[in-house]
Amino acid sequence: MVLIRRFELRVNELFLRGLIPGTIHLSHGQEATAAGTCLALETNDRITITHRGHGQALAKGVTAESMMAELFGKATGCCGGRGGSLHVGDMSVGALPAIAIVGASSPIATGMALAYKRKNTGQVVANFFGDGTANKGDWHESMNLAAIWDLPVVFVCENNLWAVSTHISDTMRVEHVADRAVAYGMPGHTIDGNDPVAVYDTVATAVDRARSGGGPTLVECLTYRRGGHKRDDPATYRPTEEVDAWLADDPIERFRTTLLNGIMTHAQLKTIEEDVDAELDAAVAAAEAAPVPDPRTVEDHVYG
Amino acid sequence: MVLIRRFELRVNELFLRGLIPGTIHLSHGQEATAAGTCLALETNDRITITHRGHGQALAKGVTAESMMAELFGKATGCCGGRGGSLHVGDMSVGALPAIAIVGASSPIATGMALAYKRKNTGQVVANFFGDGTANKGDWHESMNLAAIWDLPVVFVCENNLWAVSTHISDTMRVEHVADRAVAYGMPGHTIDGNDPVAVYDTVATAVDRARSGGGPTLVECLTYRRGGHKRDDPATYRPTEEVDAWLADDPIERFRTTLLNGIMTHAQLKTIEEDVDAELDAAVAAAEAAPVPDPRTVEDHVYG
Amino acid sequence: MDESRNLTIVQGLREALREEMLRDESVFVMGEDIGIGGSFLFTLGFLDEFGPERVMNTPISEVGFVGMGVGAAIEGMRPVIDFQYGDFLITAADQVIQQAAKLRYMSGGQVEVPLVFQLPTGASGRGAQHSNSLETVFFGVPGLEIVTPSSPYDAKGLFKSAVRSQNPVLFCVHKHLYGSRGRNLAHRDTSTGLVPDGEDYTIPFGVADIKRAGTDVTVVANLLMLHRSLKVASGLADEGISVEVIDPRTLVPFDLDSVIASVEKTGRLVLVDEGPRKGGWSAHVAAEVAEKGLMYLDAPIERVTSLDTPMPYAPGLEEAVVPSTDDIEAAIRRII
Amino acid sequence: MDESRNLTIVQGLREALREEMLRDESVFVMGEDIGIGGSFLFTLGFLDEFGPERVMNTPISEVGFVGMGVGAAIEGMRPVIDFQYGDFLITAADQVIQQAAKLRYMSGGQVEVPLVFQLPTGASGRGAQHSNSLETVFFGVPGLEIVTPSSPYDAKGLFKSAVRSQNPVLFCVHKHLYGSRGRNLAHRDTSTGLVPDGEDYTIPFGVADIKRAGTDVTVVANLLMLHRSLKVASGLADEGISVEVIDPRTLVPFDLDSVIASVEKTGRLVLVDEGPRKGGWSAHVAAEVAEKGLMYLDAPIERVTSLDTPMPYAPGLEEAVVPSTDDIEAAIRRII
Ligand SMILES: Cc1ncc(C[n+]2csc(CCOP(=O)(O)OP(=O)(O)O)c2C)c(N)n1
Ligand SMILES: Cc1ncc(C[n+]2csc(CCOP(=O)(O)OP(=O)(O)O)c2C)c(N)n1
Ligand SMILES: [Mg+2]
Ligand SMILES: [Mg+2]
Repeated sequence: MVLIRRFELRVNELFLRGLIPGTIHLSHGQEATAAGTCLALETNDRITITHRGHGQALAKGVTAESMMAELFGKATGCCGGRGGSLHVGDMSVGALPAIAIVGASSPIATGMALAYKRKNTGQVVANFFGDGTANKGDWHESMNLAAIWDLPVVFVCENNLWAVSTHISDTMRVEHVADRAVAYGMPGHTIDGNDPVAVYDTVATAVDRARSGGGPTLVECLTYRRGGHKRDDPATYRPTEEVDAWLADDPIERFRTTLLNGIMTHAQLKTIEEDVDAELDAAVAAAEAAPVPDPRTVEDHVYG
Repeated sequence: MVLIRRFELRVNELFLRGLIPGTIHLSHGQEATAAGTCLALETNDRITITHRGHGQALAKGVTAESMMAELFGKATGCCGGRGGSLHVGDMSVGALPAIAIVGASSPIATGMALAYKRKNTGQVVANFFGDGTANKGDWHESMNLAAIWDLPVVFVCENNLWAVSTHISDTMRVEHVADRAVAYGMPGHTIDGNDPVAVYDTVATAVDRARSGGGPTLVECLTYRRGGHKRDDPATYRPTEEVDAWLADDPIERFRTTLLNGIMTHAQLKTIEEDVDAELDAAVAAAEAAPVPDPRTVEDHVYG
Repeated sequence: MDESRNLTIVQGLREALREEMLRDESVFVMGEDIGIGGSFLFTLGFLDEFGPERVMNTPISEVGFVGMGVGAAIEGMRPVIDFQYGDFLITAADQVIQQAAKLRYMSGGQVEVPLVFQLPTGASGRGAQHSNSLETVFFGVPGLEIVTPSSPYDAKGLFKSAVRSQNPVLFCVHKHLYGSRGRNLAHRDTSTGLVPDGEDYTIPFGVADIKRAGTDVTVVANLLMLHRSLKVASGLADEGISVEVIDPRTLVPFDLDSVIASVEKTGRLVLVDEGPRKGGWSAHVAAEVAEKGLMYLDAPIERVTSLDTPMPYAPGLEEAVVPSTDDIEAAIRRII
Repeated sequence: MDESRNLTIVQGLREALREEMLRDESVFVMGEDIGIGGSFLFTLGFLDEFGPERVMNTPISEVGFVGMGVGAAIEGMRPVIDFQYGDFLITAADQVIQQAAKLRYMSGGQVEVPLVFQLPTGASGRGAQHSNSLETVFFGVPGLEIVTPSSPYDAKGLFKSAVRSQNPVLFCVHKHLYGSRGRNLAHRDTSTGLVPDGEDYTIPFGVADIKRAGTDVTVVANLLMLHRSLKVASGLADEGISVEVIDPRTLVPFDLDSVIASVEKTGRLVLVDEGPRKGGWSAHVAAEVAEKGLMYLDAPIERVTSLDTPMPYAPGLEEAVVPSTDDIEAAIRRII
């Protein structure tokens, strides 16, 4: 979680300094959902990643170094500079490069789950998506197909209440995304997405269920973006009381308090932070130093 | 209902005799749903029509003559021969020419409803669709949009248990399509679709609700195809017991019995049948005699 | 060859899929109503032979099951997705254009998407929404391969190559050329053909086939239009006009070299394409020849295409839209 | 003209939409997050001025709200649908290709679908899924009109024509040409321009504009490529090479006559198109000229297009894919 938070803040800074091209969608504030979910997965389990995917990728084990290089558009990036922030991922740690079209990753995750079932590999895939995504037909079809075929996929909704500037209450008449699970005969849970332990527990149960052939689960994690939708969005459309209440409930601060309650010491936490900073310093330095992709390779990887 | 039944049987016969080109999807057995629904609508209300749409069109007032000519591919057809069986309709009686892509008519109907609301016309649109259609994302998005904006549309599901050769129980984990309405915060009803009075009552209530600004309703009518999916389908995939049970529950026979119970006489019913036959004889004769569309007009109506 | 092996295209395809499924456990097929064979009976008998795990009947959820095909392919399966009418793939266009075609590239080669779509294409009397030329709709999308077979021999060999390809393949077969029971089969004389028994042959992508050799004019045509062109060519032969008819067989990759070599010989080019006039493979080939082979041309490049209209239902109108043998013949005569 | 009226394209579009909404009650706009102006600030301030009934913020349901646009248009409204990135329209391709474009025809003229899509198009450093040339993807679909403005004056006049058209219109604006606050604006010298104040002018579809007159070679280009071509043309002028630069302004209908007339004069044709090489408007125009204007050509028809790859993210790779001024200049030199 600390790595995610500091990675995002660092990226923001680098972006403002003009070192990162393209656009970025930061996930700070949503660390507990990404971390809790990925902790419940094995290395050879998979995740699919959203447009707001840095945190998800880091949680699954994509290195800060390879991701930073990707954001810089360098040849050493996890996608060789072809993907960028919107498509980060690393299959070697089970993170499918991100899909930036809202809703499009849900059927793909469902198909990955089909492959595990057919090949009997015991793997599970977690499909991350946002509250706004649950209004897309692609998502609906996937939920239904996963349910009728009992596929090993866990649908993990990062419900941060907003899709860009649009509040969830303006886009659905049900209060929770998980209220839609019943339409597919699938279990649905709404949980505190800022509590990594709650996320871990719920996702772990869903993963066990999936792995043992019990089929998919929808887990809706209530959380919040600490920033705007993307780098240039001041998010002034959000009501102050809502923002204040959520920002006060910082998942990292809260978990810190929990940990300091007899589990870890201040010194240990400090070490984590220092390690993270060192890791990020190294990642940035490596990314800056790395070569750009050779334009002569630009036609590689279109066909196999 | 008698008109629909006899129209469909006549079309089947003409098709087998090679007089109707293309393909046809017959709706005999489902007459009560079409008739009950359209009776609950005013003339300037609208319906959208499915691939299995002859009955829906007739019920809304499209004439047998203009539809028969359309099926023959004649210039006098309701779409000038450009549409065919898959696209029958007549806007002058409120029947949007049929849309043959499963699920695609639901958002269009929802948009028509938006226009009525914006223009304050008090009109309502009924969107016909099948059980299989409720697995399509297009439908899901429409249900949600109609619900959040309280649009005057009634979603009428002709649940005939089958989508081509695929049984509803193989495509959804809920028993009824109407069980999905809750996901959109919309009322949903499952009713006997072979009882025209039940259909009329339920749809009329939904229409009143829609007209008065109360928003959409999902009405699921349980019914059955008396034949295969399309003309060359023997439908042998359906279990005999199921077929027997449903065929025994013929909506026309049943309603006949009701009517004969003091409402109408044998003679009156006989007159209806004779009138229908005469109307169909005339329609077929006119269609046979009608001119084919002039190939020189083939580029008309691409742009306005 | 064994004369009893005079097959239709759907028979060739069925053999190809069956042999591939026997050869490779990772191949499976899904689609609507394929348990009863699907719309063109491509999978007739497969449910009995391979069971429901490898012959998956889907709900009407094209985005869902196409996306599932992409996901399963990423994870090492080789899905074949059967469409009743290729037209319905348009409802899942995002999964084709933005996902299947791009994932390999945007991941820097980390994933691949070996996935075959079996797509009935073209006009067959069913009106506007069941008559798209899918090979036109998706022609310009980098990352896809597009196959348009016109004979059973080609269909079988190309289908095996499609299943073994590491890329997403749109396998487009004209609705009038399958020869499925109960369906109209056009040009039976040229659209059926001998297929060797028990031979595991493949046909590589990007290699055109000269279906008829000639010296006066080059005609490039595929699908139903190939057969119409062959008919015209044999008619004109009686007059001493020698028409070379080239079947590109795959549109992506396209064997431009064979076309240019032929034009170098004949000096004249006619492209016959059932898609509408605006765009499609025939516009692309005309443009390429106008750039790379202009010096060989003794006459304008003629294109014979459908009119730029949605497809009308009435048979006489459909005929007016789609290129006829008369249209093809007239185009040839215009430049000879 | 008033020098203070040197506008950007998005300003021109905003004026056009505002004036049309004031003029006609049936015009309304919907799309994602348009309450705050939408992605390119096309509707900035509209929610305040026109209220939520005419400025509808939608859920992320492209099939749903595009289909609603079709339905509302059928019933007499004139919906304008704003896309954050035109790329997302691909998820609603069926509503565009099979419904909006065909309903008039297949109903025999009973209904019409006056509907405008505002679509940011082209590459802008965001990788494969946010860089499609929508004007290429939908080019071949009969029943659609496709507009690609390149100046504020054209944009405003064409947008008004789009709103008043009885057909579905794809209005594609290059992401680098809007000039929205906070967004990169390419070629400010030629991509901003004077727009008259308070004048209700429209620009008809199907009329190309000669953006620079010349005698040695005809260049046809649109969107970002128009500005790159103009830059090349002014560079070559110093060497005494006179380049005529034609902006088709609308791709469907396409003003082929103007192009052929120009080629008759120059004998040379270069087409510059940001879409991939396979297909698109430039292939179509090349094919048409190779058929109808071959006799005027003194050299091969050159096409300058993007490579046939998905769009890469790294800036240096994107530059390698998309036609540069160097690529355009080289193509001109090859045939001069
Ligand atoms: C099909 C599609 N429509 C629109 C977009 C543009 N877009 C990107 S992110 C986003 C909001 C997504 O909201 P949500 O699912 O709640 O995720 P969040 O951004 O809150 O993490 C939108 C509209 C897109 N990428 N794809
Ligand atoms: C998007 C799409 N997919 C597939 C089809 C082919 N198709 C036509 S009707 C049909 C079955 C529809 O089932 P249902 O909605 O239950 O209606 P019914 O035929 O039972 O009236 C199918 C699969 C289609 N027309 N459109
Ligand atoms: Mg959100
Ligand atoms: Mg049904």
